[in-house]
Amino acid sequence: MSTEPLLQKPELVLALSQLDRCRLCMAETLLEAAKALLQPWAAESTLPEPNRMDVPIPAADLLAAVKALHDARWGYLSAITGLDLGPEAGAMEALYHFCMGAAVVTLRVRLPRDEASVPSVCGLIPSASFFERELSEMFGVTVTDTPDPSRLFLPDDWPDGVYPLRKDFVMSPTGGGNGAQAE
Amino acid sequence: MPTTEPREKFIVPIGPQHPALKEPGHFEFTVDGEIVTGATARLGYVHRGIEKGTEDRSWVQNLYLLERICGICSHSHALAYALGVEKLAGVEAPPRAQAIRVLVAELERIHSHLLWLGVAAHEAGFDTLFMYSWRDRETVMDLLENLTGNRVNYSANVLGGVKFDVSVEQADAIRRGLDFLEERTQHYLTVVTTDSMFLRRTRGIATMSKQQAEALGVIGPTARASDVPRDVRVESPYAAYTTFPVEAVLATAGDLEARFLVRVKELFESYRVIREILDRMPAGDLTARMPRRVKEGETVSRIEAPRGELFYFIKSGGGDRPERVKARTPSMFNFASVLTLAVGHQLADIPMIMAGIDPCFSCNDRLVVVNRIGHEADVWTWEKLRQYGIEYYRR
Amino acid sequence: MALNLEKSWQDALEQIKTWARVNSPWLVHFNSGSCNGCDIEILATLTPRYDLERFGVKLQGSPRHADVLICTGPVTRQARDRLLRVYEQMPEPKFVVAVGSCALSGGAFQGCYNIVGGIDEVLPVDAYIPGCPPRPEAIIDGVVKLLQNIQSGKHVRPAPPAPPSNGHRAENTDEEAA
Amino acid sequence: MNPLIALLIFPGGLFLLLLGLAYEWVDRKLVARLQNRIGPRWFQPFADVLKLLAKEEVVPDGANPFLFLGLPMVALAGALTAALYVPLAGLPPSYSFPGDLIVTVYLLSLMTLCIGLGGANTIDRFSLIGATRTLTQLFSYEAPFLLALLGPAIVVGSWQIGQIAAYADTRLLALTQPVGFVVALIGLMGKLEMPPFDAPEAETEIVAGALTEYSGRGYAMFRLGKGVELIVGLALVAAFYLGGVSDPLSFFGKTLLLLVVVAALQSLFARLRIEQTVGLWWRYGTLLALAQLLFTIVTEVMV
Repeated sequence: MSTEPLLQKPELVLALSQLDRCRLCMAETLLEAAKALLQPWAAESTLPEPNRMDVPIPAADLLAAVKALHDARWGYLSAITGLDLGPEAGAMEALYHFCMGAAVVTLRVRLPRDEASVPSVCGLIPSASFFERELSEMFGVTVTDTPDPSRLFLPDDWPDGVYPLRKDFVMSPTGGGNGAQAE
Repeated sequence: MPTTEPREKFIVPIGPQHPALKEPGHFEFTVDGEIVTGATARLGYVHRGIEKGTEDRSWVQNLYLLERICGICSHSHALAYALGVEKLAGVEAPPRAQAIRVLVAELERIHSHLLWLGVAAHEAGFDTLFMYSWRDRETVMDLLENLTGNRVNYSANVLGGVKFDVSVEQADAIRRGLDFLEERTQHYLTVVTTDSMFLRRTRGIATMSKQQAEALGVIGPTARASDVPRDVRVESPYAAYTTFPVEAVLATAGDLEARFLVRVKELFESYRVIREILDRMPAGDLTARMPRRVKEGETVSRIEAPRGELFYFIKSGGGDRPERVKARTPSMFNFASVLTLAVGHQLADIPMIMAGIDPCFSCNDRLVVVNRIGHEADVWTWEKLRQYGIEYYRR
Repeated sequence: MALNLEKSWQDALEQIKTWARVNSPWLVHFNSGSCNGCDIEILATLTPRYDLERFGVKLQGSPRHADVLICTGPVTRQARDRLLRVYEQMPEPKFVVAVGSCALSGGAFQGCYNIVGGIDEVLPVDAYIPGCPPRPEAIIDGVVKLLQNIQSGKHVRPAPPAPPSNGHRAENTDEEAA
Repeated sequence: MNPLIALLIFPGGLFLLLLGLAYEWVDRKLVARLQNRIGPRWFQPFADVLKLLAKEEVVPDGANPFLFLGLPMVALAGALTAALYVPLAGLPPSYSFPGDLIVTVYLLSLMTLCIGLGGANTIDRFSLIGATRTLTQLFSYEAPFLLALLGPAIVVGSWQIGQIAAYADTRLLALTQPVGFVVALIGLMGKLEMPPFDAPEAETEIVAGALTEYSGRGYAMFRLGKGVELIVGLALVAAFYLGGVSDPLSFFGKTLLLLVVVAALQSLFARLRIEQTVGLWWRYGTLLALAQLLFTIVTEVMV
C-alpha cells in the first residue's frame, strides 16, 4: 500500500451526486484507505457493517492512531462514545468515531473500570474537548491533560465520584436528584 | 492552560427577555488584551439525563423520549433512532414509509430555517423581518399539522415505518403551501443579499476559510458556507434520499452572509425535493413488522438535521431495552468547533460567530465572563460583548 | 354610615386595581430545561397570527416589570435556584403559569436523574397548560382563564410547595409571605 | 382661566397625562398594524399605568433609596414643567418668557438624564450598560435637535415659543426650512428613544436598559413622563414647522400626522447600534442643522 495518503487522488474525492450507485463501493475504498493508515493496529479490525470498521486500540497508542488518521485528512472525529460493559465484565470502552463520506471508522479503547484513563486528543483535534469533558463526567474516565476538565452537563451541586451513565448508578428513591454509586 | 488567578464563576439568573429559543448557557472566554486565548462553555441547564433515561425504557418508549430532545428537530432525532434500530433488527421500512419520512424531514428543515431567519433578524433588532418570517413560517406549521396532527413534535416515525399516509388533498395543500413559501423565500433572499442594514452585520464577519472549516470539523450549513461539501444526505444517503437525491448547497465566502445564503438556498432545495416526492410517491404499505426484542449488536446512524450531522450510536444487548443510546447533537459539535475557532479571534467577533452556527439554543441571556490577564475578571452580559464587538469594529 | 362609605370606597379601589391587573398582564418567560418546543409556541403567540398584544399581554425582559412568570420545561437541578431567584425578583402580586406537560409534571423526562420534576415542585403555580407543546391557542386560553379567575376573585393563591425533599435546599427558598 | 385649573386640569397635568397615554396608544397601534399585527386596545396604556401604580415597589439593595425613589418624580416634574411653555390643544402657552425655548428643550433632556442616573444608581449590570447608553445618546441628538429648533427662532428673531408659534401660525416654515424640519423630526425620535434609536432600552439585548430595576410607581412615572415628552416634542415641532397650532383642530391634526410619520419610520428600520446613532448624529445631524441655520441667517440678513 503506497504510504502517500490515498486521499490525494482526485477520483477518490467525493463527486457529489453522480456516484449514488456505487455509494457502497466508495465506502469500501475509504475503509481500505483507513486500514492502510492504521496498519499496525488494523490487523484484528472487524467490519460489523459494510460501511463500518472497528479497530481495537490500546490506550497508549490512541494518540498515534488519531494522528495517522488526522494527518491524512481522513474524515473528522464525529463523536466519542463511552460504553460501560457492566460491573461483571469489569471493563469500559471509549469509542472514537471518525466519519468520511459513508464510511465510519471506530477506534475502540478498552479501559479497566476503576481508574480508567485516556490521553487527550485535543492537541490534534481541538474541538474534541466537549466530548472528552462529557466522557469524564459521565463515566469517570480521567482524560489526561485535557484543556478544560470542568463539568459540561452535570449541575454544580452534583456529588463527585457519582457517574450517572455507569451501569451501577442507582437513582435515588425520590427520583429527582442525586443517585448513589452502588460500589 | 486556564489562567492561574482564580476565576469566580458568576451566573446571571435574570430571566431572559424576548426569548426566541433561549436556553441558558454560560460561556467563558480568557482574553489576553483583545485576543481570545481560551474559550470554554458550561452547558447543562437543559441537561435532563436522557441517555440514562433511554436505558430504562423499552425500544418503542424511547422513540417518544428522544423526540423531545429538541423541539425544532424532533423528527430528525426520531428518524435517526428509528433507522438505527431498524438496521439492528434487520428490518427495512417500506419505500412509501421512507419517502414520507424524508417528506416530513424536509418540511421540518423549512420550518427550522425560517425560524432561524427570524431569530437572526431579531438578534439584529430587525423586528419587522422577525414578524414577517415567523408569519410565513405559520404556513409550513399548518402543513405539518395538516399532515401529522401536531405543529411541533409531530412523531411521524414508528419503529419500522410511519404512522400516517399522505392523501391526495394533503399533497395538493402542501404544493399550494410551497408555492406561497417559494415566492416569500425569493423575497427573503433579496432582503438578505441587498438590505444594507443586514449586510453591515453579516458581510465579512467571522469568516472561516475552507481549510479552517475542515480542520475544525464544522458540520452542516456552517461548513457548506465555507465550501466544505459535508451533507449526510449526499455523502451517505439514508431513507429515501437515494431515490430522491439532494444537491448540497455550497457557498465559498465562508462569512456570516454566506451562512445566511446557504440556509435560504437550502429552502429552495427542500421545496424541489418535496415536490419530487409528492409527484413520484412510491406505493406500498406504511410499516414493516418489527420484533419486540432487537438482536444483539451495535450500529451507527447518521442523518442530516437542519443544523448539521446528527450522530446516533445504539447498542443492543438482545433484550427489549437498549444497552446504550448515544446522541451527539449537531449544535454540540458546532459549539465545540466554534469555540476553538474563537481562540485567536478578536473578542469582538465572538457574538457573530455564535449566531452564525444557528445554535440549537440562542442564549440571549447567556453571560460571558471575560477575565483579562492582570486584573480581576469582569462579568460581561451577552449584550455588552455584542456592543463591544460592534464598537471595536467601528474604530 | 361612614363605615360603609369607607367600605364602598375600598371596594371601588379594589375593583379598579383588579381591572387594571387583568387588562395588562405582562409576562416574563423562563426556560428551566425545556426542549424549546414550548418556547417557540409561546413566541408564536406574539407573532401576527395569534398576537397576544390584543389582550394587552406584553413580553417583558426584566422580572421587575412582570406580573406573570410563564415557565416551560421540567426543572433541571441546574436551573432550579435560578427559577427561584427570578420568582423572588418579581414584585407582588405575581402569578405563575406552567406551560407544557414537562412543566406540569416533568413530562417525558420523569425519572431522569437530573430532573427535579414539574414547576410546582419549586414554585406555587397558578395555572397549568398541558400539551406537548400546547398550541398557541391553548396558551392564550390558559392565560385568559387565569385572568378571568383573577377578575372574578375566584382565584385562590396556591400554597408554596414543601421544601425539596432530597436534602440540599437552595439557601433562599422561603419566599416572603405570599 | 384661573391659573390653578390651567396648571392642574386643562392644558396642564391631568389632560396632558391622558393625552400622553392616548398618543402612546396610537403609536403602539400603528407600529403593530405596520407589522400586520392587531395591536393593543384603546385603553391599554391607561390600564398599564394603573396596574403599575398598584404594584409593589421593590427597592433593590445596593441602590441609594432616596435617589431611587426621587428620580422618577423629578423626571415627571421636568416633563410637566416643559409643557407649560408649549402651545397645547390650540391654546397659547399658559406661561412664557423670553428664552423659554432653551429652558423647554433642557427640561425635556432632564427627563433622559434622570433615566440615565436611575440606571447608574443600581448595581445591576444591564441597567449600568443601559445608563451609559442613554447618556451617550443624549449628548448625540441634543445639539442637532436644538439647532433645528433655532431655525424658526432666528426667522422670528425671538427666543419665546409663544411668539415663534404666533409668527409661524400663518407661514409654513417646513417649506422654507425643509432640512431643519427633517432634522427636528429625527431628533425628536432620538429624544424619545424610538427605534431605530432605541439602543438604550434594547429589549432583546439589555433586558430593559436603564429601567431594569424599576417596578411599580417608579416605572409608571417614567412611562408617564415619556408620554408627556412625546406630546411636548410633537407640539413643538408642529408649532414651529407645520404652520402653527392656534386652533385645537389643527393642533390634533398636525401632531397626529407627525405621529403617523414617526410610527412608519419606527417599523422600517432595525435598531441602530449605539455608536452608529452617535456617528449619524454628529456627522449628518449637526452638519445639516448648521447648514440650514447658515442658510436662514444669510436669507434673513439679505432680505
